[in-house]
Amino acid sequence: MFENNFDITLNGKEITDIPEDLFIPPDALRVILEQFEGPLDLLLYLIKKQNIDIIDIPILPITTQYVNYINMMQQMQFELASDYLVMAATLAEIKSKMLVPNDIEDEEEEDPRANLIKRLMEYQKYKDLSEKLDVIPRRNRDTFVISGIMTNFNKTDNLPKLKLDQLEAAFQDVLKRAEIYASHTIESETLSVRERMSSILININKNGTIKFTECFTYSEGRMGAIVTFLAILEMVKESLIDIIQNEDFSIIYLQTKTS
Amino acid sequence: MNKQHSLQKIIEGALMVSHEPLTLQEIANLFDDNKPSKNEIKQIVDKLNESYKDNAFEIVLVASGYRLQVRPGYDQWLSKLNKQSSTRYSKAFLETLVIIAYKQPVTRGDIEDIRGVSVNPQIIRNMIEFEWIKVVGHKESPGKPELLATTKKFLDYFNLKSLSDLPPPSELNTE
Amino acid sequence: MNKQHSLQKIIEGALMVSHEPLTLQEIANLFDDNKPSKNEIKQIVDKLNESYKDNAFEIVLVASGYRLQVRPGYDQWLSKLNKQSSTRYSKAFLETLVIIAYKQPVTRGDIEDIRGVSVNPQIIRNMIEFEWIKVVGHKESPGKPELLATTKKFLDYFNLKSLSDLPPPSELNTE
Repeated sequence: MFENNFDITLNGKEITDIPEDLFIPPDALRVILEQFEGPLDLLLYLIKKQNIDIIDIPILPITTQYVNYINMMQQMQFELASDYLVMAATLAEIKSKMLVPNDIEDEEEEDPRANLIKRLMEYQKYKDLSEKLDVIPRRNRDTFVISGIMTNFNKTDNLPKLKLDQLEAAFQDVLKRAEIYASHTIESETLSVRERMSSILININKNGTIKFTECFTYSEGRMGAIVTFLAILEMVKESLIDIIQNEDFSIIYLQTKTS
Repeated sequence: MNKQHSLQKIIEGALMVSHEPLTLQEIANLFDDNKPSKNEIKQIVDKLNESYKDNAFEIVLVASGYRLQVRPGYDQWLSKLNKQSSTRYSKAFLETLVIIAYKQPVTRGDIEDIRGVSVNPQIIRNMIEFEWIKVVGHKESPGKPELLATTKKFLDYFNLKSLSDLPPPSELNTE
Repeated sequence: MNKQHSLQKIIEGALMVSHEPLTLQEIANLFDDNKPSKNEIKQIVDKLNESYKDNAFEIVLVASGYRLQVRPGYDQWLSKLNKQSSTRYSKAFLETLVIIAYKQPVTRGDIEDIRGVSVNPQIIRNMIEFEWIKVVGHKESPGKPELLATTKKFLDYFNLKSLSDLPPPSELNTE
């Protein structure tokens, strides 16, 4: 599917000169580019596209094509890994070596492409292997392991001991890594909101639908009511539950979210 | 293989691999077309159980459905299995646990977002098996991911009265 | 119930409840006295497998031992159970994994050389957390980079007994 008339505008500029040997419309290109695993993958794609043997890659056209792709990527402000640029430089170097007549040297000099060809073949090998690995039977996709239940068997007795401070330390690690709470700290109140969310969810799950008023316990006082209310609001916000009221001033129900 | 035969094997396989007891409805839902009736499934379960009379396991009906379990009387030998090999929990286990405790109810995806790595399903299974966490619902988003929350047993284990007794994160930062 | 009979049932029960594959040694260790020999256990496993010929499951030998699993061909129905987090892996993940599997022990640098792009640290962390790979040492070169290798769990996951069961690389030139 090759179209000659492109009418593409990018960042307000019309793109008119599409490289001739680029047989993919640029809008499709972006999708394709995202699938490349790196410069070697892209090169292998270009080589395959032209039905060329890796052993004998015509460095000139391939380099031109590769550079064209890179330029396209940059024009499209595609986030380009530096590895792609390094490869462009490598290709340019090989190209220039190929252009310089090597009659100065007496002994036969190594083909400047040799190293690149070796790398491409090596990468191709693992690419093929990864496709093979992907199809061999694996757990939970092709085979399912049986793990029955034992009754009258208290597994908890066998648990290694865990102290609260270990939990604290683990949480600290999580915080450090994710810095999710960097800007705002969770106060104990929020915590009990989350706890209340869990308990209301359990209740809804058990009973299907519950009355709004059933979520509140008078003995908990004003604070408890606020926590419950916040929990309900949060669950609505997180699309965990639906609030239903059939008519004004009628009973409000909470139920599991339906799509 | 006749229809009955393969139906029986599929149901057997399902009961074997499911982590949770399966209701008749859930078993019927495994089939896209030619859904067996609940009565049909019941009969197959009975047939399976009969065929297991010389086996160490059986299908039992518990509150939330049918489940395959080892017959009573084997704990003398089998209690040696599934012990945590080490006496310590992995970092992944602890971090996953605290995220569930502090951010509950959470989905695996939420945990993955925070930790930056995929959640090892075995870890979640272990926690559910210890009854430290449980599935409290499903989030209304693609794939209907399970919402996980901690249980009373978790609090009991750490001698906490409620989740608000957990060390507040703000204190942790200043430590 | 004769001795042989109950031995067989205990082994069946053990394979059924164990979360991990069991080695012959681990099976023998279930018994305090009258430990069966490894040969005896092997025979019992064979006998069990024969008795399962009409069932949906079988005992298979993977890298870390014997495990009970549903025969292949049931994924159409059973994949609906247990809502496993995605069993699809990215190209980058698979490529990194095969390089570690086939070239082990390797450093991240080795992987980068082959793939031509830097290794996503998250992918490595993920694999370590799944216990599919581990650090087996450090290379005696600047920065003492970690040497990565696959584990038995990796083989177990792909139903392989040993690394030599991995698909052989095809000869590029002859293709």
